Amino acid sequence: MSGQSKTMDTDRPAAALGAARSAADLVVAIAADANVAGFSVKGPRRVEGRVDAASLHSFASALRTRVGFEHLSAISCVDWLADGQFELVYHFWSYRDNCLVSAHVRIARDSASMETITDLWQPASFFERDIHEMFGVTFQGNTDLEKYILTDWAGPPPMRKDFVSRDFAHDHFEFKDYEPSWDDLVTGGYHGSRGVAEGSNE
Amino acid sequence: MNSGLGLIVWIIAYPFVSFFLGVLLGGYGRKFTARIQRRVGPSWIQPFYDVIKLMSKKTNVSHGYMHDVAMMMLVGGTLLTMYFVPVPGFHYFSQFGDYIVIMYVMLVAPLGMALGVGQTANPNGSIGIARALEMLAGYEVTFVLTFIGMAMKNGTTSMYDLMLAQQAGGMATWAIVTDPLLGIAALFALQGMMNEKPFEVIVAPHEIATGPMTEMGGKYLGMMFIQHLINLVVELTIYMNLFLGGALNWFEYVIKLFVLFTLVMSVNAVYGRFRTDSALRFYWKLPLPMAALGVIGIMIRGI
Amino acid sequence: MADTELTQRGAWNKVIANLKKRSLWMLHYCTGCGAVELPPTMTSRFDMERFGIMPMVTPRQADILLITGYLSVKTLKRVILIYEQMVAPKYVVGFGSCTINGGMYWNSYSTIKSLDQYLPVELFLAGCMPRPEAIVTGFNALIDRIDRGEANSWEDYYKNYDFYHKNQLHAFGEIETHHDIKSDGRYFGIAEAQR
Amino acid sequence: MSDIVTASDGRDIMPGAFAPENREYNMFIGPNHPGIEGNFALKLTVEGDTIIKAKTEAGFLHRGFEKLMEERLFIQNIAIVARICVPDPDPNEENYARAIETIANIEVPRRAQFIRVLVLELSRIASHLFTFGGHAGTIGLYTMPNWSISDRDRVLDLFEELTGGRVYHIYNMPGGVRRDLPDGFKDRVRDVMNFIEDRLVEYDDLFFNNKIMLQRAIGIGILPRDKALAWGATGPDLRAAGFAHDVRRDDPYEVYSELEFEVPTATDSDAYSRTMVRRREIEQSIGIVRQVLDRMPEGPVWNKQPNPLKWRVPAGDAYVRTESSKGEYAYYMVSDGGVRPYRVHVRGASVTHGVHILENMLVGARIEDASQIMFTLDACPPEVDR
Repeated sequence: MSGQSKTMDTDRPAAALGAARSAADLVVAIAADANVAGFSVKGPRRVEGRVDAASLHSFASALRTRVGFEHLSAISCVDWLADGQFELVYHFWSYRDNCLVSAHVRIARDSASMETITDLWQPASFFERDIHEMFGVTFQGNTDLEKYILTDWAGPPPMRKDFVSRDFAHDHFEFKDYEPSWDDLVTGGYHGSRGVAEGSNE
Repeated sequence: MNSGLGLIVWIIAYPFVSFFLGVLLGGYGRKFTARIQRRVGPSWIQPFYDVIKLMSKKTNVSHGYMHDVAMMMLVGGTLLTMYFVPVPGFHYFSQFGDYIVIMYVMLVAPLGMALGVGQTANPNGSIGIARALEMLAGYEVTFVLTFIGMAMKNGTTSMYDLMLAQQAGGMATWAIVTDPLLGIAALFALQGMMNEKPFEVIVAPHEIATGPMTEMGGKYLGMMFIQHLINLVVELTIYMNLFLGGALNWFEYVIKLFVLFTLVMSVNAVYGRFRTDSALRFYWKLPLPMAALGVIGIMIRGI
Repeated sequence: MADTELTQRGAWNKVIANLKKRSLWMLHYCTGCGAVELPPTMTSRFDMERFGIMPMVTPRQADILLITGYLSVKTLKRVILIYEQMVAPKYVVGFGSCTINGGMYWNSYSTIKSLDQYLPVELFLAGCMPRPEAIVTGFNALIDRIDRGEANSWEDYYKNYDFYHKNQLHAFGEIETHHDIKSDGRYFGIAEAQR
Repeated sequence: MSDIVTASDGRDIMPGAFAPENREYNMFIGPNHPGIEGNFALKLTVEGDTIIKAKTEAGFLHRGFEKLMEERLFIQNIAIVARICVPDPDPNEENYARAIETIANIEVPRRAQFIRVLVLELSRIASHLFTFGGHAGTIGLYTMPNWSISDRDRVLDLFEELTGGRVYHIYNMPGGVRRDLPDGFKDRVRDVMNFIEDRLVEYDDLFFNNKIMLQRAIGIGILPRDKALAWGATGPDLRAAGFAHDVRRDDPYEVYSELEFEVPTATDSDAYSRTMVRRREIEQSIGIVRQVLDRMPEGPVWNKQPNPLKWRVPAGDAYVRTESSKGEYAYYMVSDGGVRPYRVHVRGASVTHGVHILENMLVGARIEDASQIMFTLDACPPEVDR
């Protein structure tokens, strides 16, 4: 049952940082190949940059095959309402180099659409489905975009910035009136919220 | 006491006595398990409260005619079995029916359950019934084989005579002492017959949501509980009569019941449940050859 | 409220209520995060079984429907189906602040705010989340109510089904229920008792 | 499955009954089912006892956390993030605090870092003990949940003393932790660690070496290494497939880089090895807790922040990862310089385990193993639903 368990050596962070540098260099080189620029080392084991929507797939494919980014950590989506754009952030992790690449992609907010990467990373299907459900971004090539979490939801995609959850809740759900009169509470004369609220506070 | 007025009193009172014993046994079993699990556990007569609660439910959700009748078959079949099993002071019916009859009427209750559950049309229930029938092929074969051994040895199939034969020389003539192979094999079978772990594949809450009980509520579940409690007593008594020399007085009877049940519950508390196929494999690998060896031993000694 | 046959208390009913209160089975359904405090309550340390309270698997077998915390609209739909499958008398226990007034999810678009709009609630346990001691205290309060014959909230569902049904429709639209609540209510003789 | 029952003259006695489309039936496990961890549902297509197709259904626990966070102040969110993962809430607090610290460049005092590691490891122990109870429950061994979940209460008592909360702690603040350790707390932690170490031996007898447990769990729910990588497994599920990756070691945060611990792995990648990896992780966590207690320096525990109600975090984004008891737990936070987070994306550890991996692994499994597979994957539905 005991596999290859490695003991932690104390100077490992420095070594990992060194590895990250080399991986980061590779990422920057690939980015240059894929005609995207601006990839830079953001911190220890973090590389970040912007990619065009059109070249994301080829860039991701190169990341996977040439540098060995085997693990898709997550796909995040940010709604920049003022700019009229969605920002998709792909987080890739390399088990070999211990390095995380965050690729930022901006797409238009109206009829938002993006190429899928499920052919490269299978777990992407959940993240894409989730973003489709919460933001309304369509992923071309992903066959499994039906509703998952919000099957009973009829409203707009709720994570968009123009949807205000507080207003929706106030419109759709009833709240109890709870306005206790503190005098009654102290003297023990409190008999339920509605009866008290009528006479005291209003 | 096996004739006249006493007999009538017995026939009327016996179901209640059985139920009362079953309540005590069931409560004791739950308390015992709780103590192994480092808990306080429920009241000693918790099953009684449960049954009262279930029988006082207001709604009856019936799934059809068969669903109602099956509950009668369930309890009726078990009561019928109960009458044929001799206990101290009451063995009137055992002169009319030997173990073969007991085996036969014992199947009425599972059949009733199967019919009733079939009508509820819940897949969990159907799987539970399928599993119950599958398990029959495991423990029933073993148990019948051990019984055949006992019958061959004593030359009778009457449970009362078997019991008397074992009572002849005190503990030394108990079948579990004279034929330990048969006794132990039957003990395995008893564990499955009582549907306790590791052979508790029929109810299996995490797998099939309590199987046959899935659609049962209120009085239906109450009937199943009553049947279960009486069945506890009946099954333990059958084993006791076959291998522990039965009992001549109620004191001995109750002591033996509780000791035997403690054994069953101890195993129940520290084991998980088998998969259905491995339970069957287990039965055919260990207890069945054991029982067969025991029977062969008896045949050789008989020659 | 008209005293129905069910709520009249004779000596026999008192005895039965006294026995009934010792056996309560709750539905083993984790509707929300409060369910994480149920395993400690069931297991050795707090040992709910001393009061005869046991988790049960299917709605048909259960007496208590414990709503363990917030209810998303999607779960509410299932909970109502489950509640209607349960066998009366049945008790709904709202567990945690979120069943009372939304709790910290007061502005969530996905959870309902007030459980008693949709189901008749017997008892609320406040707290986020209630500790096992609070759960035990709550169950003891329920046991006392059953003993006194006051735990009749389930009748309210039959009496005021229009109210509950209207709110249910508002929350998630039409659902296919398998029980005719109105005729059940007539069977109990309490359907037209009110209004 | 080609044995079609026919009468002796070759005529099909039950026409159509054994046609492929009639041999299958649908079975629902959940959302109300004891074999489901949390509020979750499995829609199975079953043939005999074998599952031929599995679909998950989630969303029963959806509260819209990501939306709620956008509508609240930074300080208010500390109270709600813990609720995202119920059995193991502390990675949420850790992630949330660390995301803000990364964006705003806040330094955390060293003592606070040690205390955070202490809380995280205690939480991991508690969560694993909970999982053992769940796994044992699926195979019907109900003594084990009674033991392990009440032993977990010892850890919860420590939390209660330290933070005031049993389950949710609301303890990590951006810039440190909320309060210092109480007097004598270290000794009590040591006592509980010794207690749990002793209990693990008893669990061996009851559960880990139980004959029935071995028979039920070995060879069930195999997630081979290549599949685990392709399907995005993390945490103990990945390590049970022989791949030693641990965020604590490979992407260290707080003071994990100074602590000594092993990353336990197994090679069989079945249900049994996943549970055994968790068992050995508890041993490692106990070791980490002891080291933390020994090495913890004196000093402040909170780097004081400005008025929380008007607290602005500078614009920027951060992706922070934590090793929770279930796997990689990550937050992506974007701030636009306002008083509220602009966007927080929660990547629960179970989003891969509970959906993609579970759906794939259930195919070909038997019904009785479905819930065991789910529990040994430790899929936590609230993380999927958020």
